[in-house]
Amino acid sequence: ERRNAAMPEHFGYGRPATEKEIAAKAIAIRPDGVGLPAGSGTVQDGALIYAGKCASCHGATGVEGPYNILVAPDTADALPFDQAPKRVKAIGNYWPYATTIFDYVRRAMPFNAPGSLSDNEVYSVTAWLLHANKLIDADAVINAKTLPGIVMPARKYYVTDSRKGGDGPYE
Amino acid sequence: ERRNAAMPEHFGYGRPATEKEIAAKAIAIRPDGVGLPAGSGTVQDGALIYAGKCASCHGATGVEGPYNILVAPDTADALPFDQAPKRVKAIGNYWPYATTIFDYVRRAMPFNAPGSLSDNEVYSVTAWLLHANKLIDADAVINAKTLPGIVMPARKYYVTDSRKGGDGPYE
Amino acid sequence: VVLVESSFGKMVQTGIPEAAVDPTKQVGPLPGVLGTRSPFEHPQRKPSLTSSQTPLQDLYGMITPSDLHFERHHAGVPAIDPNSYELMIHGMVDKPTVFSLADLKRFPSVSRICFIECSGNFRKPDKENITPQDICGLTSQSEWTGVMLSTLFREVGVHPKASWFLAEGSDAAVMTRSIPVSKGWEDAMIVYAQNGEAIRPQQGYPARLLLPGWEGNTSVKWIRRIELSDGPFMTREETSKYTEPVKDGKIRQFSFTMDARSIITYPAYPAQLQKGWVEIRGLAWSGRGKIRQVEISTDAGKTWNAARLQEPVLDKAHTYFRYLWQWDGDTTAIMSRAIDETGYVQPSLEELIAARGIGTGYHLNPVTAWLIRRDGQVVYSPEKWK
Amino acid sequence: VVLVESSFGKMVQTGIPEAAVDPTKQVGPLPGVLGTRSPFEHPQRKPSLTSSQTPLQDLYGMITPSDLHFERHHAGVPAIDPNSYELMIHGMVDKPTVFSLADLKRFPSVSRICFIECSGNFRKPDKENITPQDICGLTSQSEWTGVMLSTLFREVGVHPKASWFLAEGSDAAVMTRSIPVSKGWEDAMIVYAQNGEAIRPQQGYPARLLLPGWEGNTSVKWIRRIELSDGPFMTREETSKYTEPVKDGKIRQFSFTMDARSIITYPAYPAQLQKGWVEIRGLAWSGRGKIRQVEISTDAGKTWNAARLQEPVLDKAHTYFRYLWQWDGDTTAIMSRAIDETGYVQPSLEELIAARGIGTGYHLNPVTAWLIRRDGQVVYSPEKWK
Ligand code: HEC
Ligand code: HEC
Ligand SMILES: [Ca+2]
Ligand SMILES: [Ca+2]
Ligand SMILES: [Ca+2]
Ligand SMILES: [Ca+2]
Ligand SMILES: [Ca+2]
Ligand SMILES: [Ca+2]
Ligand SMILES: [Co+2]
Ligand SMILES: [Co+2]
Repeated sequence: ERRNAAMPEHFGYGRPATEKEIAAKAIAIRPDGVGLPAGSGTVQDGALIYAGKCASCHGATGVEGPYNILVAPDTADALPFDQAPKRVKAIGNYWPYATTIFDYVRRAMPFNAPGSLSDNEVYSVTAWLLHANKLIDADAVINAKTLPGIVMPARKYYVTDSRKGGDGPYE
Repeated sequence: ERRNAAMPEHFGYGRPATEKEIAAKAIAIRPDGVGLPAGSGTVQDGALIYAGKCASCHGATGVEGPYNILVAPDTADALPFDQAPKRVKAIGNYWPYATTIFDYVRRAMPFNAPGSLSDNEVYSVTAWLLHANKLIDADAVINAKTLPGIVMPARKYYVTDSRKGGDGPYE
Repeated sequence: VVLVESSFGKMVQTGIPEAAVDPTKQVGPLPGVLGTRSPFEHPQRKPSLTSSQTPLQDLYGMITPSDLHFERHHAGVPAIDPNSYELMIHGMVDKPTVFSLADLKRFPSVSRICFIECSGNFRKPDKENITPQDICGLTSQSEWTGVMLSTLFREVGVHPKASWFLAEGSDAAVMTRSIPVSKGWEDAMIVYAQNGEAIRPQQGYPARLLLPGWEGNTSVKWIRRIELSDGPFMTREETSKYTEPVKDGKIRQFSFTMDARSIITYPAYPAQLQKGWVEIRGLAWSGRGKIRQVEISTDAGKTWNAARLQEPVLDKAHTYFRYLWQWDGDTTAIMSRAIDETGYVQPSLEELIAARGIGTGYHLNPVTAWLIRRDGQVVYSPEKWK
Repeated sequence: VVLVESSFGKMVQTGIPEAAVDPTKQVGPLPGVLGTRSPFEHPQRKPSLTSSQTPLQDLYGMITPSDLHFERHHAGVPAIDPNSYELMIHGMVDKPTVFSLADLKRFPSVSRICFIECSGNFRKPDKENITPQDICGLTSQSEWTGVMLSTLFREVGVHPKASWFLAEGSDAAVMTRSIPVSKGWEDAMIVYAQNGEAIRPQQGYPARLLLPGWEGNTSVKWIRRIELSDGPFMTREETSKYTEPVKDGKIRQFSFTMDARSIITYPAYPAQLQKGWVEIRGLAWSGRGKIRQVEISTDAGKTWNAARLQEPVLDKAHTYFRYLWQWDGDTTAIMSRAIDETGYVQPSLEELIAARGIGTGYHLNPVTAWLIRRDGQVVYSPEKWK
């Protein structure tokens, strides 16, 4: 696949991407924190932003809706998800990486004004969400260093798909 | 093809067609005249109908247009069609059967009021068109008996397609 | 995610606005009942008073979007109520029968992808600025679904001696064609669906005859009646029209099959070429079966090389071909020729005229050449019509 | 025939009127630039705030009309100007490159017919009056045309150690998925055409990723960026969503492949059956390759018989099946199960729950049963969800 005898090695279409435009567009954040920008945020600042820009859709404490429930701390006594069809899945009990919060909120939230928050604001609501999910203390500071270090309770449950063809069983 | 083992002989869908509805809908006319209705028409009557209902589209004498030229008597000295791309093709020099005129006009003409002529009117414009193409006399009467008997000059040129696949020639 | 109607619901819109400055910062229209075209795309057929041509140069692949399928009819598109629609089959049959649309849909069904082409699909203007659409836009391809005519023939009990049938439309020309019964047993269909949905009115709603590989006019649209007989009816569309002068002053009738043909759709007028690698693309088809090979010449016909054919290569179907070529910037002419599974090789116009005479008409399927100028302009290379 | 604009020209109309009393007596609209639907046909998708389902029970054959292709997106349909559109490929590559839409179209192209299905394509309401559209209308099929991603990978020089790539859309969610590079080399495409014409905005205009056989969300629409990397990015759509609880409290990630599935689309709710011969019809598909067989039971699962498959049976494609059956008027349940070329047999919901637990989510592909009542009413037979 890497060679194709029927084709020239290169067609020469397109133009080189400059370092600058790559830096501007390559906003993805990896679980190891690569991609996280400078800046930082706190739970306190996050509380204000959340109340002003998020609570109308996700509820005052993150559990009221009307849209996705964002807060559900992990509890040792809960039924495992495979036995509990109605169990709420949220950051505290289902998300495997904390970096995903920053990445997703910066891309897509608030739903009605995506891309409108500064990096510091995103760090702050991320901090608030982590705190509300009982994952960090009220005085924690969230930044490129601290965010990837947060161990998410659900991480240990994740397994990679091993389904295959053939005549079952149907895992 | 007439049998198909994978299917029942009959599905039983549909309803029987009655004699009456067949008679009402089966308006096609064969070159031997089968299908021609009762009634008759004359060149004189046809001239009036033609002038009133056809000439605006086909021209006062059938050659002026703006739509299809209907009149082009066969002439012995004309170049054969295969050598004369611009030669007008019309009833007198190109149509193989006279019955087609009745069948087509009754179905489709006048273009803006198809199906509006009585059978006698169709016989009459057919008579006029045949006369204009020098195929019948001015006093001829056209009806189910006389129409199929008219020998059309072009009839003798018609051959049935014999093209085949393979590598040519490209007849 | 439970989404309910609320302030969020107010964002529901229909239609896509012309581009936002930054689409990543503006929530777009939410899901709707019907998709739409981009406001930047305006594919259109080219209509005359008698037909409308498919924009072949704007299309990709083998399916023609239904609203871009070519049109050709003789008295406009009839308005038919599917609830009162009926198909009558009678004549040399045991049980003359009337089928409703619902009846037709109950029978065992078949789907097939095949082209339809008007046998008058050839334009030869003596000018350069014409497109594939202008030259041969009277061919299109759909996935058709319906009942095999053989199934209906068995149902009504067609007499062994019936040799022809008349197919009659319910348009304002009540258009008719005579068809050999053998084609009815072979692969004819009564189809009621096109590309997944009900046939479009322009293509015969609610049901049409489909004769794969045969000249389009024989696939009678809006079909209302089939009369089994022992001879052809010699209707206007098989005598005055759809016949062609051939050698020795003869006139050829019942020329049903569409000969193999191909057309390069890219690069073609009005494309503007850049030096370097070019993928030559186009369509090839044959009324006699599958396309076996398409050959490309990039040196005005001196040498020919095989193009790649896009799978699946289907029976009597538009087959997309591609050929990778490096244009060095010199003036040249490019052309394609189709070869079908019978070995038929798409001829030049010269060969066709030599075989049939200069006055011939329908069924012209010559190789088409596109001239590439030094400046990259691609124009039609007019046929020498002599 | 020379037809010029004149009194005749005045007859040109657009759109087809509701049925004339006798269509043979009234000249209809002449050819136009775009075809239309019959005013008697109103196929519609079923929209919610997050998706819109294809009306499977109203369709025939394997092509989904583009405006009936299902929709699923996370921040609406973005409005993108094709002239400013760009796709950037960077990360672990030799030559980070930006391609315009015109650049993408210049590369060697490929067309393929395949399905796309949302991995959330399963509804289990506990009621009878639901249609195939309701149950699994989040799957549709098109002929897609574009460039193989492998061609672009070669062009930019993907590093041998790159193992994953991020695909990023330019919608308002800037939606991202991590994809193994092996799929990129295998059969991934960047497609810009759908059923012959430009992709519709709802399906990713002007270009999307296409990963044949994989859950729809991975075929990132409106694609603007591909970043080659040595690991997955763990985006929201591959962690919070598109993962499913499985046995022993585990959560399954990167469940890409769509398992084999089928659905009877006729007779299905809201069809009303008549005694006698019935053609059972439906669709089967598998993300692992071709459909090998579809089996039908007309006795509530006691016995199974092979249905006919409509040719061509394509790789990772909706395959239409048909099965002739004589209904004697008794109450019964009919069902279909797909078997793909790997031998995978479409399971029951019971088997799925037994294997994964009752709390599982995406990738539910159980056999669906339709109950036929004595009076011919056909209703959904609700799954026992336990
Ligand atoms: C106008 C309504 C609205 C506002 C305001 C809003 N959200 Fe959301 N949010 C949504 C919707 C709708 C979704 C689900 C989107 C989807 O499924 O693709 C969502 C999803 C999320 C998710 C992912 C939930 C999951 O389970 O995967 C997070 C995290 C989130 N929002 C955080 C925020 C934050 C932080 C803010 C404010 C800065 C915010 N939202 C403001 C509507 C809103
Ligand atoms: C409003 C215009 C109009 C009127 C009025 C009209 N025609 Fe026509 N006629 C046409 C057109 C247009 C065609 C070509 C239709 C086609 O090609 O399918 C045609 C075709 C014909 C043809 C076939 C010509 C050929 O070469 O195949 C005949 C015969 C004919 N008309 C006879 C008549 C007669 C007789 C009348 C009056 C009773 C009539 N027409 C009135 C427009 C008209
Ligand atoms: Ca097994
Ligand atoms: Ca030979
Ligand atoms: Ca004509
Ligand atoms: Ca040269
Ligand atoms: Ca979602
Ligand atoms: Ca029974
Ligand atoms: Co012909
Ligand atoms: Co999955």
